[in-house]
Amino acid sequence: MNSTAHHTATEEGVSRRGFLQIAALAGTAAGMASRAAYADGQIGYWAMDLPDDKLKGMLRTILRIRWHERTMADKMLTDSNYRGYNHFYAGQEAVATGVCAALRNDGPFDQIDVAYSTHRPSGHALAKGVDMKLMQAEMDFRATGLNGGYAAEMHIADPSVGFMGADGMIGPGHAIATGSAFAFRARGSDQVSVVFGGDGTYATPHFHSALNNAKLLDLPFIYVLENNLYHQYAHYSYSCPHTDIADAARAYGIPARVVDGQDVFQVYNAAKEAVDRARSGGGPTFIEAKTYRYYNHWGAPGAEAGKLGAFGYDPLAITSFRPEREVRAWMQRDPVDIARKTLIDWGLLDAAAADAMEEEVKAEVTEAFAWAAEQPLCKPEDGLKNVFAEGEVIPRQIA
Amino acid sequence: MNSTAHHTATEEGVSRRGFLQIAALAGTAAGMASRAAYADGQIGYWAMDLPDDKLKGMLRTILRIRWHERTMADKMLTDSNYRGYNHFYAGQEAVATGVCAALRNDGPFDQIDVAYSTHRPSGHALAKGVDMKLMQAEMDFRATGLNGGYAAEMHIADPSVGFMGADGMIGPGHAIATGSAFAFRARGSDQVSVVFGGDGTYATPHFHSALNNAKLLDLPFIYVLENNLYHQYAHYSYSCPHTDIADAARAYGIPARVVDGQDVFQVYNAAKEAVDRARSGGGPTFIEAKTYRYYNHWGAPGAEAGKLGAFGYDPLAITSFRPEREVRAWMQRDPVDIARKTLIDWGLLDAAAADAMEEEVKAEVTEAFAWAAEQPLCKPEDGLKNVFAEGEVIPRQIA
Amino acid sequence: MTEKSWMYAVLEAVAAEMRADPAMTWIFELTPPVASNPGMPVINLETEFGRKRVVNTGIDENWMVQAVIGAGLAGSRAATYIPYQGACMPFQAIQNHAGKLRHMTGGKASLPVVFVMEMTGQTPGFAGQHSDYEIDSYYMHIPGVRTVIPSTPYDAKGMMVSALRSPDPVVFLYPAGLRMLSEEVPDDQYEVPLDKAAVRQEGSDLTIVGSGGGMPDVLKAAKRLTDEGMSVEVIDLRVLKQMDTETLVASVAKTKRLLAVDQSYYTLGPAAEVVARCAENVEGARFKRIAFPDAPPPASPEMFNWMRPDAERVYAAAKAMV
Amino acid sequence: MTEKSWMYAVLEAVAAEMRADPAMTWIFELTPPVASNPGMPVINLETEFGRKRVVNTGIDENWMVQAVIGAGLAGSRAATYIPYQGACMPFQAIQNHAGKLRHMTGGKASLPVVFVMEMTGQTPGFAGQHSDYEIDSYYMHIPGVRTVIPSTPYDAKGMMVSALRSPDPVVFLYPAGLRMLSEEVPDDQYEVPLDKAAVRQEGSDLTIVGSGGGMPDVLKAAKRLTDEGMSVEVIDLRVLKQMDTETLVASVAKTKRLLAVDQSYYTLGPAAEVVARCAENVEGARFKRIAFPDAPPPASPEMFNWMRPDAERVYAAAKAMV
Ligand SMILES: Cc1ncc(C[n+]2csc(CCOP(=O)(O)OP(=O)(O)O)c2C)c(N)n1
Ligand SMILES: Cc1ncc(C[n+]2csc(CCOP(=O)(O)OP(=O)(O)O)c2C)c(N)n1
Ligand SMILES: [Mg+2]
Ligand SMILES: [Mg+2]
Repeated sequence: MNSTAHHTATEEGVSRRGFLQIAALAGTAAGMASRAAYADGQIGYWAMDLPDDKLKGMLRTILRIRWHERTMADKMLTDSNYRGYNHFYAGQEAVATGVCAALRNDGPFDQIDVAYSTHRPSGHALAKGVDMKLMQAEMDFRATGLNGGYAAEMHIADPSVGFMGADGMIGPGHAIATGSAFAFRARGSDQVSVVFGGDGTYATPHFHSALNNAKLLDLPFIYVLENNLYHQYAHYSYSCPHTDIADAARAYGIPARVVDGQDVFQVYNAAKEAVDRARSGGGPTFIEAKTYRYYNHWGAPGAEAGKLGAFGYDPLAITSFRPEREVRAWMQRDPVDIARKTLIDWGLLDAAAADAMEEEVKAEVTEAFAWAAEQPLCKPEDGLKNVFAEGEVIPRQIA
Repeated sequence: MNSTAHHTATEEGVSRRGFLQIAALAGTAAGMASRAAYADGQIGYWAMDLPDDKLKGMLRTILRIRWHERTMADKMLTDSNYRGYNHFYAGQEAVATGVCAALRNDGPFDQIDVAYSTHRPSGHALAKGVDMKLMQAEMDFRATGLNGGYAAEMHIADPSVGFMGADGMIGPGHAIATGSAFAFRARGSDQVSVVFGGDGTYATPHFHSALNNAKLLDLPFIYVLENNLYHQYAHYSYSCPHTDIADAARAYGIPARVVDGQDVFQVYNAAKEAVDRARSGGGPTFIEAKTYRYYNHWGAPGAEAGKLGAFGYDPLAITSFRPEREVRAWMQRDPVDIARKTLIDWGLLDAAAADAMEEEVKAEVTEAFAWAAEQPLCKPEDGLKNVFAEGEVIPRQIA
Repeated sequence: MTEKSWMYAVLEAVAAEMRADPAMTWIFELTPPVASNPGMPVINLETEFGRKRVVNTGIDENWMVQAVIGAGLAGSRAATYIPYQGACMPFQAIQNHAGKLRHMTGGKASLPVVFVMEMTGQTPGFAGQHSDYEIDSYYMHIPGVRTVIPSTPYDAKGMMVSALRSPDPVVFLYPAGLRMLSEEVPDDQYEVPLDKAAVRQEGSDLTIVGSGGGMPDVLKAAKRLTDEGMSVEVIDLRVLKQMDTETLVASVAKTKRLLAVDQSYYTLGPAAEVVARCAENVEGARFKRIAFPDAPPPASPEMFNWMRPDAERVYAAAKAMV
Repeated sequence: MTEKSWMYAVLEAVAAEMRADPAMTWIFELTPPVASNPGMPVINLETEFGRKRVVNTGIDENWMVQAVIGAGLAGSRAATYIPYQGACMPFQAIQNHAGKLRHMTGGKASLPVVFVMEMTGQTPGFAGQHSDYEIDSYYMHIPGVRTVIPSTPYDAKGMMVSALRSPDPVVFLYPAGLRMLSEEVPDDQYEVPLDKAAVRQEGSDLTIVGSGGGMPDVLKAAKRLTDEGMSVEVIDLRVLKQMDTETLVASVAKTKRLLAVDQSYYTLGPAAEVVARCAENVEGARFKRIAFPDAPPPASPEMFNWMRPDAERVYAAAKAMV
């Protein structure tokens, strides 16, 4: 079965399940899928039933995030005029992609699902549907950026696609996200509120508040905990007595799943189940995705232009570095490779088509960076705007 | 076996276990003990082994708390000169008494165990060894009171007996108490830090902080949760998804027990186990004592002079009142009765001796109130002291 | 038009807004949104709007405020009533989130929410944590929230209507010491602006500025001074952020004497800002503050009452200036 | 005596106190207590004192502060280092517990503890929550804590020694923008008082008052003004609570002109208190404040840098006054 034939099949509406029966005959269906993909026996394998364009769209999203990351790293390492900074998401792309693929990302604001992000937002933003050019201009502090240059990386927000914003603080976002879920339930909407958070969020007092109130009020709320093993420079065992943080959520009576965060389809399956539950009034869900980031906590120390990942020395870590072998071991189970190989296995595309998609994505990213770099800088006085909905505050720095 | 004979036996050092063998022969040992006393099969019945004076001391403590409560209620209801207020503890006496009986309550400050209390502190204070006269003078805002009139009920503190203080806030005390436990462990002391808290503390963010850090650092910390079913005017099911709040603690891997909070000996058994664990470096324990308060949340509304308990109308409750039948049902399992009957069953004293003890206690309480009422009022200007260890602040209210 | 208490007037405003907007929510903890007033229907938001919209939570003020922020971001108007004991628990959420989100997102986030923050009744006897009057200062330095402190039932209702209709987050301070005040308050909805101080009495010898729970004492002192022939101008700040400099400066430019009164602690109470703004803008005037000393409120009524800048203290301070 | 950085000087003070007192503890989160300085041994509290005394916790600044309070109450000296991102998380614990416990217990509670509160480096680009400079105000209104803000490595070490030896809780503000400053700092322990401002330069035409992260800009402007012939008196507040009124008033009584500079937001920044105290005590003087406007710090360097009251702004403001 070649990719062209398959493409046609999809357009004709052959379901994924139908396709899989054919693929299974060829004996390759599950061959290259990730080790843990079927680990959790109770979970439905919903991804199987998705239309081809949706499945290919997931790979494309992963690639878009990945190449945005890599281009940004290269810019930071080679272009001294480039001013943006970043908390890199590379390595975790499958989590944002799988979760957002299960959400309603367009339509009127009072009907779409909302997602709250963290200090590491670019992957979540792109997966939720934020425009890459506008986002990149914002990261580069431009007046025409997504948020007019007020936000930069740590506060980018685009409510029009339900991307409620990055947040530089660890903890509050989770409680705030339950507030949106509370509003949905109060106004009888079937919208769902999702929050992304790291393993570092477990220790915050807000963890308890978010889960307890979500459970008590049966809120349409999904807590996606991306356990990338480290909060800043400390392993999560410094702050959490659980091996699976999901166990902490189960204690509240909240259904929880641990998934392979490197496999976008496994993430999607768990998210789909959670979204279905939330929409139908079944209350909150907790998803712990085991994953890993390829770069250091912040910026590009230890990285090399043109190469993926960062190893060893990070001046901010001071005394504690992640073992290089650990980073390399995780890079063996790369979310790009896993998604790509699975789709090739499933016959949705062949290597050539996958390569072509990647080239398209690279071109798009290059263009976004170029566009952003041409955008105008901010006007100093505009800093006095947007404090309140109307008017400006007084420039008190001036005598 | 009459009480005089028994008294002699104790002075001669006959152990409780030894005595119980005799009592068991008489077929009455466990007859009148509370229903749930032996419910938790794993728990050692440590109270059996205590010397007589210690066991009788527990009854005396319960009676001292109870008569302090009743006298205070009567004062509030009948004496218009009386200015003290109170969050009544009546009904819960066995909890404070049983826990503190397992603690080290005298000695140098760097060797005694510490207990942190709540907005409902008088029972904890008396059980920990605070002087009743000084406490009562403080509650009556006297210059010679325990805390010089600065504290009144909600902030009484006497570190010299390890009573670290009442606290008017719900939540922080628990985290602060873990800090003392942290200090003990850091300095290699075998002291133990105990916090009392209500069911209302479960929902606070501090609940998570206290338990998580106590577990992570294996602190000598005991969380005594007095589940009296209500936080102010709301049933605990409004704020907690668990039937047994102890389940929440178990989720952290912290050993937890649910005990009958009306039976002082059962409380003692759980506390003794927890203290032994903490002293030997075994980390924290959580004890949930199911109990009930006989008065309304605050002050004496609904109470009648000379009668125990308050029923029905409480102006502060506005719309939600505890069912009178619920109050009366709990009063059937009174901690005074249970302790008294158990000791009589065990042959430590007879009804006459128990009555005599109660009369002694009443006299002591009456005297404490009388002494307090004669104490001098505070000097206004003293309000400017004790802000810092040295000096006074400036009286800014005066032009 | 009926004489109404502070709380009745405020809940009347809230109930009318909730009737008009089925998405609006209210979160409370120990203070049920219930009020009654002679001759008027009992207001009970919980029974009128149901438990999906009006929620009674556990003791977690930080969650209450954050839930309201999340509801606002999702497009629902929302409000919460924080009891005074918990008034600083959600401080960070208001300081770092509510107040900054609009600006940080370049105007993309909107927060049509109200945080009703109870302040203690300053009841003598309750001591340190239950008689303090300090949160006006903390919530006044935060940019991006409108911090208001009405001191009369009329203003309270009108400012609550304005606050609920405002796209900006409002910290609505409620000095519980005013709970017994009542006055004529219209039954219909009306707005009182969120950026104007009120001149309560005009005069030319001295300007006295107060706010919130301190106003009754200020007015009492002003009456006595006026009766004795002094011409006193009395200003009720009403709004702490953004403070109405114009009204203050115009008054002090006229009287050349400013007495600023705080119930909050002296250091960096609102009166510091009042004096500083006037001192920057009016030359040759005299300035004086009285406030609660920089000490927690002690339990003993003897100590506590002596420390309050009450009508007697205001009177004495004014006499010393004129 | 060696040239030392701010952090090296401070950790040197801490390490010496911990060597002398085996009960003393240190709690940190993401900032390991490690510092190096050319020609000096590396200081690493964690390896030197072990993980029972020096603890690396999860992201829960509220717990960190409360744990230190509990350690202090139990008789152990204790300190914690709170990163700027979490600087308002433990606000309530300091406001309602640390600051009040001694007074509320009539002197029975003692808190020999230090909260090192990092303030942002005001790095342009980090925006709202990571470039703000506002906590000086919040922690200044609280009674019962000594809130200090040293602006030089020498003062930082000496005030840390005093803070650790003080029976009062100390909020020790660390403006991270000063991390690159270095100067000669004695190797031995010495104390700098916790209640005195520092006159950095004497003069008679104008008093400029600044603090913390704003001092380098104030000094730079003062140098330029001095070079141009103006006689400028420069005061570094150093202590926010209790503020050293005497030094301020003596200076303004002499110069009759006060320029108070805040990096904090204008409304109720420390400069409001500086102006108010001087206005109450000095007649016929002129007063001016400059500060960060009442807006969160925007990300764009163009906007942010324009909004900072930097040396250029201080210079211009001074020129406008004299
Ligand atoms: C309240 C608070 N404290 C500290 C920080 C500093 N900080 C930024 S990111 C981070 C680690 C977060 O770890 P995690 O949640 O696991 O997310 P990850 O960085 O691994 O994606 C910390 C401590 C913060 N942003 N907010
Ligand atoms: C942070 C905070 N919020 C609210 C209050 C008001 N308050 C005082 S006692 C109380 C109820 C406490 O309930 P619980 O912990 O069950 O103790 P109980 O009164 O039943 O002994 C509340 C809400 C408070 N003291 N602190
Ligand atoms: Mg992480
Ligand atoms: Mg209770």
